[in-house]
Amino acid sequence: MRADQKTVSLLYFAVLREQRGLNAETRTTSVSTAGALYEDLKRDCGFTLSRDDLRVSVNGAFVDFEQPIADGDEIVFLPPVAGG
Amino acid sequence: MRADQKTVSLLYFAVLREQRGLNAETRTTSVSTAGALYEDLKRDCGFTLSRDDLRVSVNGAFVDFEQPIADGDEIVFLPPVAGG
Amino acid sequence: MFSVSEEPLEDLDLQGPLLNREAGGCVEFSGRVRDFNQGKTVSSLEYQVYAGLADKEGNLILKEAREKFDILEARCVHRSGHLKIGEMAVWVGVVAVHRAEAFSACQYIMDELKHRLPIWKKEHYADGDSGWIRSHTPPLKAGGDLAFS
Amino acid sequence: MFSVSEEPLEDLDLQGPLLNREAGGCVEFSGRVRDFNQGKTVSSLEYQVYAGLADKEGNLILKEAREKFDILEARCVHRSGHLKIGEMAVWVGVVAVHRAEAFSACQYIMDELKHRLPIWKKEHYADGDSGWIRSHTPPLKAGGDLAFS
Repeated sequence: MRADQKTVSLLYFAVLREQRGLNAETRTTSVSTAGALYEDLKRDCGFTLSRDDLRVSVNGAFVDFEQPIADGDEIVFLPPVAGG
Repeated sequence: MRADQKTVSLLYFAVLREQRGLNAETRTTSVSTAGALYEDLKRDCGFTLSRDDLRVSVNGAFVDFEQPIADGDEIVFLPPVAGG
Repeated sequence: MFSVSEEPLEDLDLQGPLLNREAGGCVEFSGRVRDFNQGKTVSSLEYQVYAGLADKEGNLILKEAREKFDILEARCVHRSGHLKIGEMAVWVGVVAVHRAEAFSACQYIMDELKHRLPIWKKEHYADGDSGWIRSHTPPLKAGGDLAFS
Repeated sequence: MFSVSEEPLEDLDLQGPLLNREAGGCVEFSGRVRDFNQGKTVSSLEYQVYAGLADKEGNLILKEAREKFDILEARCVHRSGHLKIGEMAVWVGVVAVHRAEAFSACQYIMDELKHRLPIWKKEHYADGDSGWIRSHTPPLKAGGDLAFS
């Protein structure tokens, strides 16, 4: 594994879950931010939501898309919510 | 019975019920308004509330103390309320 | 839709009659007998109700709420008789499509009924004393405004 | 005091844990699955919940409500899974000494959780179609403000 590579866990919800066809997966990546990871996923998995439609959480806390990601992180891209 | 005399029903609640020692009674009177009737009751029954503390209803509707009363009316003097 | 109950409100299906397939949101208020009021320990509470007028005034308040707010339905049940600590004394329920309207209507109904329903309550205290509770609002002078205050 | 339930909320004692001898007034909000939304007949509703984050955010909202309003306690339970028409999807309860504070706090909690909880719902329509419901509020740009909108 290259020095800049890390393996992260991804959870999918709502339309992203449907487009990916998976609830969760692990992915090895060399990108450094959550935002760059989403751009990769969008290209590879055909996600139709743009980054502006999403929020991102890393290890259960909302973060900025520029947040650096680390090996072992749990990353979730959250489509617009509608509880209640 | 004199021409100006009428018999009315009175219901009592809360402190008036306790001071009167009755839930209800009928009373024959020659006064012409609800307000004058209360002044008579206050004198005869030892009611401590003044007219300013009360509202009055005649036949199930709030009325003015100057409302003329008629034979057969159901009259209730209402102490300050506190529902809920 | 307004009623007075001598039976415990806990035994009634309060919300049931309000629910229908359109009703997205329901706001409810329930008031219970507290064990402490104005510095004294309360052992029980006694409610006297002038039933004929309470029904009329209660239904008028609910009608006003339906006119002022965009709600589907509103219901209120008020207890009468002798209540123990923790028992429910009053319940108001409002269903609406938009929850903000349901909150406003429920609050309006509670505020009005506290001041307008011909209901009196007497607190019995642990020390054997007792007293009739006065509303915080002084009564309006009789006159053009017939609302009880 | 916030939790997600896979079991029907109708089977839970929702209000019970909130009641204590001090609590004079309780305001509750319950949201149920409607059979009609934006012109289409709904046959059922599916809730997906990111449970770890929902618990954290839900409890944060309740904490904010306790800080902003003079209340005794607040509780919220949100349903997950597949719900039929008429089933309860969310319940919020607030107890307070002063009812105005309970109304304000309950409304605050509902407003916040609608926009901040990581919960998604998909409506299944009578015509076989289905769709994910979007919140009315567009999401905030990521940045200093981490509140979900």
